[in-house]
Amino acid sequence: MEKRLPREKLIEMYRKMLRIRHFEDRIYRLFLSGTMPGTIHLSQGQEAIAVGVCANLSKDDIITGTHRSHGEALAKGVSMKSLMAELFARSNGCCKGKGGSMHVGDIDVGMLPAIAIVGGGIPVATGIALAFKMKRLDRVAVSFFGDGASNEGAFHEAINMGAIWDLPVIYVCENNLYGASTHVSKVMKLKDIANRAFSYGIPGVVVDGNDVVAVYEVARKAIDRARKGEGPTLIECKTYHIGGHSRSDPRQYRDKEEEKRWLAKDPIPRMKKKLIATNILSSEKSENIEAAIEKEIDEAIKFAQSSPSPKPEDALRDVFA
Amino acid sequence: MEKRLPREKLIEMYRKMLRIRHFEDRIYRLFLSGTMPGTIHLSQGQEAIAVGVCANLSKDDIITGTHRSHGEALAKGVSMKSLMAELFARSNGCCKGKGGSMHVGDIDVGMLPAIAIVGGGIPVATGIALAFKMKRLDRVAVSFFGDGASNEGAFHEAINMGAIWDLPVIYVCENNLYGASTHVSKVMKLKDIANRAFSYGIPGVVVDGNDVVAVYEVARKAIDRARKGEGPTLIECKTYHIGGHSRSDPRQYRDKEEEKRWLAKDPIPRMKKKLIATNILSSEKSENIEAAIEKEIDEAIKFAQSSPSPKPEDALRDVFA
Amino acid sequence: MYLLKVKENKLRNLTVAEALREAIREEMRRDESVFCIGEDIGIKGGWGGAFTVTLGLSEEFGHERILDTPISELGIAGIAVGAALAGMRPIADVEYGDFIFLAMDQLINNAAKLRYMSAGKLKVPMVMRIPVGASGRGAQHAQSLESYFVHVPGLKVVCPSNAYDAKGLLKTAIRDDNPVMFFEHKLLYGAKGRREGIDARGEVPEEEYLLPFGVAEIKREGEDVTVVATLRMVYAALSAAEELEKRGISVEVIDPRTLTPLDLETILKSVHKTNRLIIVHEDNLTGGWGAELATRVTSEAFDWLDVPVTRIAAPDTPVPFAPIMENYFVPNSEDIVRTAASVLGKS
Amino acid sequence: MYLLKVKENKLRNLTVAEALREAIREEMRRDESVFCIGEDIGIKGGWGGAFTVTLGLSEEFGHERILDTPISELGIAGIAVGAALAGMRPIADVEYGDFIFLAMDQLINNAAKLRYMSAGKLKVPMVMRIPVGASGRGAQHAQSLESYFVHVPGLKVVCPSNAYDAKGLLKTAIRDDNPVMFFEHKLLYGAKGRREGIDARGEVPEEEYLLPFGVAEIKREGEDVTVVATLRMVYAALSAAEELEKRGISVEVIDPRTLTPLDLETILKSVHKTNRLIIVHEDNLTGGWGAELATRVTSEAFDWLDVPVTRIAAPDTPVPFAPIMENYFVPNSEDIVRTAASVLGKS
Ligand SMILES: Cc1ncc(C[n+]2csc(CCOP(=O)(O)OP(=O)(O)O)c2C)c(N)n1
Ligand SMILES: Cc1ncc(C[n+]2csc(CCOP(=O)(O)OP(=O)(O)O)c2C)c(N)n1
Ligand SMILES: [Mg+2]
Ligand SMILES: [Mg+2]
Repeated sequence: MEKRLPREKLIEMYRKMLRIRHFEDRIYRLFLSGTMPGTIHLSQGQEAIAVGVCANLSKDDIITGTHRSHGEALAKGVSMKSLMAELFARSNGCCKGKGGSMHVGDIDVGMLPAIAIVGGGIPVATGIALAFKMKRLDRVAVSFFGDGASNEGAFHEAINMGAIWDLPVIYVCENNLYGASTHVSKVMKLKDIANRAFSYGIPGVVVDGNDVVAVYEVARKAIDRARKGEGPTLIECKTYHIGGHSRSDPRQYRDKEEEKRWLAKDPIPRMKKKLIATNILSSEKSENIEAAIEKEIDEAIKFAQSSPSPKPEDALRDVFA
Repeated sequence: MEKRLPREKLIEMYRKMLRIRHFEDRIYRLFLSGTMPGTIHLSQGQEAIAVGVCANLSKDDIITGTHRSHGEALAKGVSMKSLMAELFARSNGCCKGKGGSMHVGDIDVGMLPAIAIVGGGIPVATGIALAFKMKRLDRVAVSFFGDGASNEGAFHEAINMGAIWDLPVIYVCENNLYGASTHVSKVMKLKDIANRAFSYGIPGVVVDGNDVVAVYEVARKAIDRARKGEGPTLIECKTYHIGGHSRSDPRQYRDKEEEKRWLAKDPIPRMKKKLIATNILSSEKSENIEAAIEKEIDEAIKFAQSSPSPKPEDALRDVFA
Repeated sequence: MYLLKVKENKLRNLTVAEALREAIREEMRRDESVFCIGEDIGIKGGWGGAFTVTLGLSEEFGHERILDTPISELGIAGIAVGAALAGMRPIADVEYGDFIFLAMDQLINNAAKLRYMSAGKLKVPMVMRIPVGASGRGAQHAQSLESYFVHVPGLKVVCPSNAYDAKGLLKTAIRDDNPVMFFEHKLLYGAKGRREGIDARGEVPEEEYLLPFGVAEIKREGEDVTVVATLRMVYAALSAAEELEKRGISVEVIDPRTLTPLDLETILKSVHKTNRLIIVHEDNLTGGWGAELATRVTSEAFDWLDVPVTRIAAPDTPVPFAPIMENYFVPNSEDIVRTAASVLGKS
Repeated sequence: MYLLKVKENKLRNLTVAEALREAIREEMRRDESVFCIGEDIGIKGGWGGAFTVTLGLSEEFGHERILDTPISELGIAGIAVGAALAGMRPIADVEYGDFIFLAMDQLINNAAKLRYMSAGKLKVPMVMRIPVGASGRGAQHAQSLESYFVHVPGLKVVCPSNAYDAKGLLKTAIRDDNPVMFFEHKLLYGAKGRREGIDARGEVPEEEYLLPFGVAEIKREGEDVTVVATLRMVYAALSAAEELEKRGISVEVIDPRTLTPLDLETILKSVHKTNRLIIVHEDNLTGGWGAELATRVTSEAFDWLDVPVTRIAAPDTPVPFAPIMENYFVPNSEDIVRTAASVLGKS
């Protein structure tokens, strides 16, 4: 498959995954050191999904995220500086400090403030797609959500509505095997969430969520289909979140064998290995990429930390238009 | 199939359907004449479902109904007098006039006051089944609901939970092709709602909802299965409501061909014909049955109309236990 | 644009349902981004929603803009939020207000907050039409719900009591850039069903007009006591005022028309004159919007009030089915007459 | 059974989370029909719910009675209603209160109404545990929600502010035959996370005790002004009282502990003495329960009040993320000090 994609695209997807990884590694440390307020949910291990899907989108397409959306935000084009400033609760954060880690987003690049009510973004993305269709715009909406979200009523109602109206919306389920501490096998009997698509009469596809090219390809097809007016697709990306649910999660509820198996599938080393094996990436180039990312992160942190805080009374603004 | 069932059972099921039909025919007239307050949703044409399912249940099993549950109430054993008195808003109605047509029920015979929020009874029935399981009781809960209800989030969440815990609950979808004025084909892409069972890893069965024996058999299997601890079944009964949605519905949204096709399948004449053809029912016996039903209805109306109204201040009672 | 007084326009007598329909039709003609979404609103041969408001509109605007949905209230609300965010102006509805509880998450966590969470980058111009009030259908088709929404920052709350207000306020709601909860009382639609309805018809000009939010209407001037009421209760207040006049008590009746924003000024001015305030709503007493209004008025007009602000509201029970109990449950003009007399020491 | 004063019992210092856990454990041992249902509450190696309250309970009671669910709030609430109707006593929870909006239909249309609709034949003995309050997590994990439920006939509303009350009230809630909404403030659990929490620990006797609903506690006696506060605001009120004492102002602080039923009597008695009332809640101002209390007190104590009842509450906005804004949003002791001084004409 990789062969069909230009080298630059492959390297770019690799770089974008790595950028998310380093970004999250760093904020995790900032968070643990107490420098960063609030709570965080990291997506290490799931970067291939955000990157593979968003590589098919333009700024005008709109995505909805969840409590775990730093990766989607970076992949969709939210500037790292404004993202970092948001996490630091600064007034030039992407939500001016009103959002925080669970609500990152910037409509200027096509991402709503992430919706942290599990499943809550699915109807909203469906409504966005409805607007696109009514306005005859060649745009798609993408809703990212987890395995756990697929047990919410919102999932059922919204996908059914997206389906009956053939809306240009893609439902991307990041099945990382857990909703918080709860293993997916405890809370649903079917093996592939993608098969829930059947209830709505739309295609459901399972893809290796740790293979960015596979995700890219599957998303591309679904998005093409949606743009052609043929309606939504439910894509289930099988993946794993390396760091667990949130903050400093000791992950004692996880089976160690399972963890090991999945860590071996980490999408980033996997992609790197492939790129090197196919001579697309040299180790020099690889180091340059890492260095550039580190530099960008340093700068973003510097930017954020030197940014002003909102004024207390700013709390009163932005309620009504 | 019929052969396996004793003649008395067959006649009894026929009688019960007829009783519901005559009851509803009569209250419809009372309603139109302005004698009866409120609004009504009739189930003419769907009697085979209530009767076929409830014929498998004992008083200790519990059902939840909907806005359209006179039939279920009679089938489950709510006394016709108390039902009639409820519709007449009298103080000896099954809900003492607090419920009305959309909330008929009597827990003493195993029926909750019907829940008129579409889909709202499905989680409640599931919870009742959970209680039965936890208490190790050999009882089942049955939730009746419409095709329209299967698009509600409540359907999705509750059936999934019933499934993962193997609860003794039967989900009976009465697919009468319409949710209010909306044809089922406009609001879902899949043909058989029973197939939504797949999303939850439980069996889904389609049955001719206008054939009381077929309903009886399918329900029996599902209920046996549930009692054995093997979990829920989703039963979709294909049917049609002769009189349309509510009150005096001109039914202009219905296709005349469709109507004709379905009226020909009316479960009551159909059963009668079979019973007569197989010599189970004589026309004399048939007339006796009708006469007895008419008498029962007359008495129920007399009872209701001569019953006292609640006192206005009774409105203040029964809020807290 | 706002037309507060009707002058030389041609007037027609419309029901509330007709007035609402006209508002929707005009706004849909004016602005392509306006559309309706809800259950049974546009089905051919259907009813135009539970209360005929959208009847016939799908013939003019097609089924894409009068969009029939599955029975999925959370979905409807969430889709309206999304469509609004992406530049449309949805008018969503629930058939009976009681079903709105299924959509609360989308309305409160998303519609009301997304602008704030985005620090002002987004707007959510949607209208949610919510029929309320007891009408002989039992506990799950009867509630008054305004008070829940008055408590939600980021939502506007509108309660028209007659055809003229209904049209003018709905047009304003549709053009508003914020989520507007638009409450309609079932007995005021003017549908011709049995046992239904008060005559809330009214003169509606042919010329286009809009009514601003936050402007109360003094329905009747008076000197002795102020009665603030909304929706169906406006009629109870007006007939109580007539009765009280016979007894020599002069009542000022005010319909705030919108609860968020609230025209406190007009109410305070009236209380300054009458020194007595009675608030009437069909919503349950405890925690109802009457408490908020009473508290604000008391806080601003403490020294003018001769007696504490009195509330008349439905008791703290679900809505009973039997008409005899329902009538007892819903406040009526006799309750107001009695209370007014007692407030004036004349009972 | 109710143990209002602790006498010679052995006392332990427990956090609110520990006290709640103990209440659940005792009731589950006592009564087989009591069980817990919620997300992540019993998973082996997990956290015992979002705030550790059920930690370790599945080891004693097994996974059938500490029942982990899918992420399905409507389902959880509806199943709790059904189980309660069929003779169980579920303790359901949502991880953060904000998610309760997904379950509103089941709570308001079913839990609160089924007894009424059945004319008293049914009862719905369930507890819904609802963590509330701002704690640095942004708009969708922060709301205070008590006021919505105070408005629902048929629901009881409980708001414990410390470990002793939390245990005694939860036990009463579990034994109550009605649906009880049990609000817990996130910053009071006493979890040891960073930047978290006020010390709401307290002496909890070893001997079993229950606290009755509808009995307020006078947390501190005073003469000049009464402050009524719940949950986290009790601490703000107490520290304001200390500060005000230094300025010669004597404050009576009352924690109603339950909002439905409400101990109006204790509050009225206090106002009779102080002639001034300040109500403090973290819930948004407009339409908050403070308005109801203010209206009731004003109506009963109109002649004793020297100044109108004053409310201190969160402003009418969603909850902002940035700590600097969140701190501004949440009422604090300085707000109370300032208001009390002004109410007494000493500002
Ligand atoms: C409606 C709702 N219920 C519960 C939560 C608490 N919660 C936050 S994340 C989470 C797990 C979500 O699981 P999943 O959808 O699989 O996403 P993941 O965290 O695995 O990315 C839960 C239960 C929530 N935020 N919203
Ligand atoms: C949550 C909710 N939404 C809408 C309604 C209004 N309503 C009453 S019956 C009905 C149609 C229900 O369709 P279906 O579930 O197929 O049952 P049927 O009426 O066909 O028996 C609707 C939309 C309702 N009662 N509850
Ligand atoms: Mg997950
Ligand atoms: Mg139907």
